[in-house]
Amino acid sequence: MELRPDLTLPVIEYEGLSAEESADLRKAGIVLAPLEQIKGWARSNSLWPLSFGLACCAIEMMATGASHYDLDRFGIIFRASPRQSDVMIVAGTVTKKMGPLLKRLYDQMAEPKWVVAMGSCATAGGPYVRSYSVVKGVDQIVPVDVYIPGCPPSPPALIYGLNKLQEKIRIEAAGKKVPV
Amino acid sequence: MFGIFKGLGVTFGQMTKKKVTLQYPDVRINMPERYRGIHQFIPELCIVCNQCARICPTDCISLSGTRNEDKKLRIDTYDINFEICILCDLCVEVCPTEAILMTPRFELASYTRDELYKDMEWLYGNHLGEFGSHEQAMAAQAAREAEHAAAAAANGVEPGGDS
Amino acid sequence: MCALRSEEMILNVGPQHPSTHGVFRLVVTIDGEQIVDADPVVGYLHRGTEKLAEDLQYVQIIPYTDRLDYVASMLNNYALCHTVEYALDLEVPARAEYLRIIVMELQRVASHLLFLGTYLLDLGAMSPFLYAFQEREQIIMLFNEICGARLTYNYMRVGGVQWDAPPGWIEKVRDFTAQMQKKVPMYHQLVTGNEIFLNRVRGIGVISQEDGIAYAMSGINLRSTGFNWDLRKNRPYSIYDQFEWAVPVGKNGDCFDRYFIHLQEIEQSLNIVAQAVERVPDGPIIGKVPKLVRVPAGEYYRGIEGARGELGVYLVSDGKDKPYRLKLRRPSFVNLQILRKLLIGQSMANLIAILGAVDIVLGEVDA
Amino acid sequence: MPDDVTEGQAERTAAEKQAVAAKPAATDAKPAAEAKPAATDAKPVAEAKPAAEAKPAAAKPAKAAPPPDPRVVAATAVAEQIKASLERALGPGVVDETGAFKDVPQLVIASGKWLAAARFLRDEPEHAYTYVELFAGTDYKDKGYIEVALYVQSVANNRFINLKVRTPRDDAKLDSLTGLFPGVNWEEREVYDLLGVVFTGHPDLRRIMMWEGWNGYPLRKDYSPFENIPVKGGNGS
Repeated sequence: MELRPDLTLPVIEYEGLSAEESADLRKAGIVLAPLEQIKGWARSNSLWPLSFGLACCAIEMMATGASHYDLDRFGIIFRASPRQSDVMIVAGTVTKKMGPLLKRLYDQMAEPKWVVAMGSCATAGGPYVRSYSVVKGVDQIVPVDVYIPGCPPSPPALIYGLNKLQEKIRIEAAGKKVPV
Repeated sequence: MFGIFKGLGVTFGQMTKKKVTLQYPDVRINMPERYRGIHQFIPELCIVCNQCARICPTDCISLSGTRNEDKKLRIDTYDINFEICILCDLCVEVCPTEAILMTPRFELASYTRDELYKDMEWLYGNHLGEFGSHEQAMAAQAAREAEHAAAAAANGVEPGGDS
Repeated sequence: MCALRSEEMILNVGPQHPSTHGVFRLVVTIDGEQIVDADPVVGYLHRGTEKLAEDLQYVQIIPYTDRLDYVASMLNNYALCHTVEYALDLEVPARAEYLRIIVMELQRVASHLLFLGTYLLDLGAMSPFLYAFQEREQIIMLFNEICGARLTYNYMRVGGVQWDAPPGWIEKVRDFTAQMQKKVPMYHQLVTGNEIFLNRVRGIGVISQEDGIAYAMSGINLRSTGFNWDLRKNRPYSIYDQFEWAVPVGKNGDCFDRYFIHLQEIEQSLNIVAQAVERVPDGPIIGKVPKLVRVPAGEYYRGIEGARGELGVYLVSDGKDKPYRLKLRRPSFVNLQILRKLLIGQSMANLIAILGAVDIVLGEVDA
Repeated sequence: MPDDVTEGQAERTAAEKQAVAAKPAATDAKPAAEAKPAATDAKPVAEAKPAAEAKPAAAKPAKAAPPPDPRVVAATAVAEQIKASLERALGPGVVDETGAFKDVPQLVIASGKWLAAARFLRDEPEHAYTYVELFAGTDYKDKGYIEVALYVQSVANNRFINLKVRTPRDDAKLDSLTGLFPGVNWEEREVYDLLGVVFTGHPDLRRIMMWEGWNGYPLRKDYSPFENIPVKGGNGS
C-alpha cells in the first residue's frame, strides 16, 4: 500500500528558492512550512470526535469505529467528553428538545472545533422534515463544516466525509478557502 | 480467576486470524449491485408520470415536463434534494419505465447544503459515468448483465428474480 | 470528634453520555454511593412518527418504521406489514414468509450482537464490541445484498417482500449460520466465565415476576424473570409454528440472566434460520395486493416478538389509504418504566450495568 | 436490451401511459391510482370496498354488515359475557357499547366507571386481565371525543380484550390506572402529552416527550405547528 499523498507533509515552494533547492531541503529533512500549515496537518490527522450519537446514524458511526472500517486508521478516536474532542459528528435527528443541549456541548468544546452533520436528519431534518419536534438541520444551531447525506450514510460514506473534513482543515490552514 | 484466562485465550487466538478491516479510501469498496446509493436519472425514458414525486415520503423529488408537438410529455427539470432524501428506493420501485435508478455510489459529502440539491444534468451524468451517451451506457449495462447471466448459468444458479 | 455529615447530591447522567445508548437522561439523587431516587427523562429523540404516519400511505410508512428501533429494522417493517395484512386478511406467499423469517431472525441475531457489544463496552470491556461487530457486519452485508441498505432496509411490503433473494444468497446465509453457530461458544468463553463480569452483573437489578407483569414488560426482560412468554410461541404469527426451537427462560431476573438469554436467543434464532434456509420454497414473493392499499375501517392491533419485547402496531383506519391513527407499542418504552424501581437502593456503579441490561434503543423509546 | 426494457414495461404500464396521454402531468395522478385497485380487483379489496364506501365517517357498525365473520360473532359473544359480568358486579350502565374487531372483543366503558371496571377485570379470577398490552389514545375530532383504548391480556386464560373509554375533547379527563397497572404510567403521560387527556390520580403527570412549556397537543387532529408556537417558561396549556 502506497502512502496516501494527502497524509504527507505539505510542501511549499518558497519564493526565492528554486524547485531543486526546495527538493534538497526536503531531502535533508528540513521542513519549510508555515507553522499554521504544520498545525493544520497535525490537527487533521488527529481528529478526536465527540461520541455524540443521537439516532440511527450513531449505529453506523459505531460500525465505522469497529473492526471492519476502523476509524483509528485516520487518527480518529472517539472521546466521551466535549473538552477532549475537537470535532462533533452530529449523528442523528436533532429534536427541539435536544437542540439547546447540543449547543451547550458545542460551546464546551475547545477551539478549534469542527462539526460534521452526518445523515439527512442532521443536514436538514431528513424524513422528519415535517415533524413538529425536529430541528430542520443542525446548522440552525451550530456552524457545520461537512454535510454527509444518506439515511444513514454507510461507513465508507462517513469516512469519505471525514476525509473531506481533513482536507478542509488543511486547506484552511494554508489560508485558502475550500472550493464550494 | 480461570475465566479471565479463558477469555484471553480467545483474544490471543484472534492474532492468527485473517484481518477484516477494509482499507476504504485506498481500496475501493464494491457495494452490492442492489446497493441504494445516489440516484441516476435517464431523461430519455421518463414519461413524466409524476409517480416518483408522489410516492416520496419526504417530498424530495420535484419535476416538471412539457408536451411536445407530437403530444408526448417530455421532462424539463428533475431535481432531487439529497438533504432530505432517505434513499428508501420507493421512487425506483414505482417508476414504470425505470427512468430513475439507484447507483452504488455513496460519496456525496459536501461543504455546503446547496451542493446537495442535484438537478437533472447531474443525475444524468451519474448515469452516463464514463460513457459519452445513453446508448453507450445501456450497451455497457447489457453486456454486464449478459456476463452475470453467463456466470450464473455456469454456476448452475438460476438468474435472480430481481424485478 | 465531629459526626460525619453526608448530604444528598443530584447527579445528571445524559442526555449525552456514551453509556446511555443514545439521548437518554437520568437525574439521580445519590447519598454517597447509594442511589436514593432516579428520574428518567426521555423524549430527546421524539420525532413524531405517529403524527407523520397519519399523513402517509402505508407503503410510505414502512421507511419510517425502519427508524424506530434502528438496530432491528426488519422486525419493525414486519410489525407494520403484519398488522395491515391482518386487517386485510391477506395471504402471504410461502416464499415471502420464509424470506421474512430468515431476515427477521438474522436481524434478531444482529440486534442481540449489538446489545452484547455495547453492554460489555458499558461495563468496560472493549474487545467484545469489536468481536460482536465483526459478526454483525456479516449480517449487515447479507442484508445489503438482499435489499441494498445497511441499516434502514425498507424491505417488507404489505403482502410479501420487495426483493427476492439474489442468486447464491440463501447459500451465503447457510454458510454464515453454520459459522455463527460455532462462534457462540466463543462468546461464552470470552465473556460468560469472566469473574469481573459476573461480579458486576450477578444479583444486580433483579426483576420479580409479579413486577414484570405489572409493569407490562415483555421480551427478554420478562423472560429473565422465569416467565415463559414469547409471542412467537404463545400467539403464533407468520410460520413460526413450523420450526423447532425453544424459548430460553431465566431464573433470577437479574442482569446476568438478561445477558445470558440474549446469547441463548442468538442460538435459537440461528436454529430457526438453519431450518428455514433448507426449506425455502419457490414461488412469488408478494401476494395479490392492490397498488394502493386501503385498510377497511376499524381498529386492529397485532403484536409481534420484537428484539426487545412485544412490538405492537395499533391501527385505526377509516377506510382510506392512510391510517387515521397509528400507535406503536414500543417495547423499550414500556420496559424502561421499571428503571426507577430497579435503581433505587443500588450503588452508583451499578447504574450503567442495570440500564444497559434493560436493553433499550432510544429511537424506539421516544418514537 | 434497451428496447426490451421499454417494451416489457409498456404492457405493465398501459394504464399510466393512457392517463398520461389524456391528462396533463400534474393531474394524471388521481385516475391512475384510482383505476389500479379496480383493475387488479384482489379479494381483500372486494371485501374492503363496501366497508370503505358505505360510510367512511361512522364506520363502526359497517364491519358486520355483509356476511357476519364467525370470529367477530364469537368475540362479540365474549364481550357480551364480560358486559354481563361487569354489570352484575358494578351495576348497570358500566358498559356503553360492546362489539368486536376481528377476534378481539371490545367494550366501551362509561368514563365514570373506568377505574372500577379495570380493577374488577384485573382482580376477578375468572377474568384476570392483568397484563397491559397496549394503551393508546385516539382523537375523534368529528365525534367530539378522545378515545383511550386499553388492550389487556389475561395471561392465565390466554385471552385479550380491548377496553375503551371516551372523554370529551374540551374537558378531557379520566381516572388514572397507574395504581392498578404500574406499566401504564408512562403511557398515560404520553397520552397526556400528545393528546391532552388529564389523568386524575396519576402520581407524576408531566409531559414526557415534549418539554414543559411546549404548547399544544400534537396528536390531536386539529393541531397546527404554526398556531402552537412553544412558550418559554410556565406550563403551556
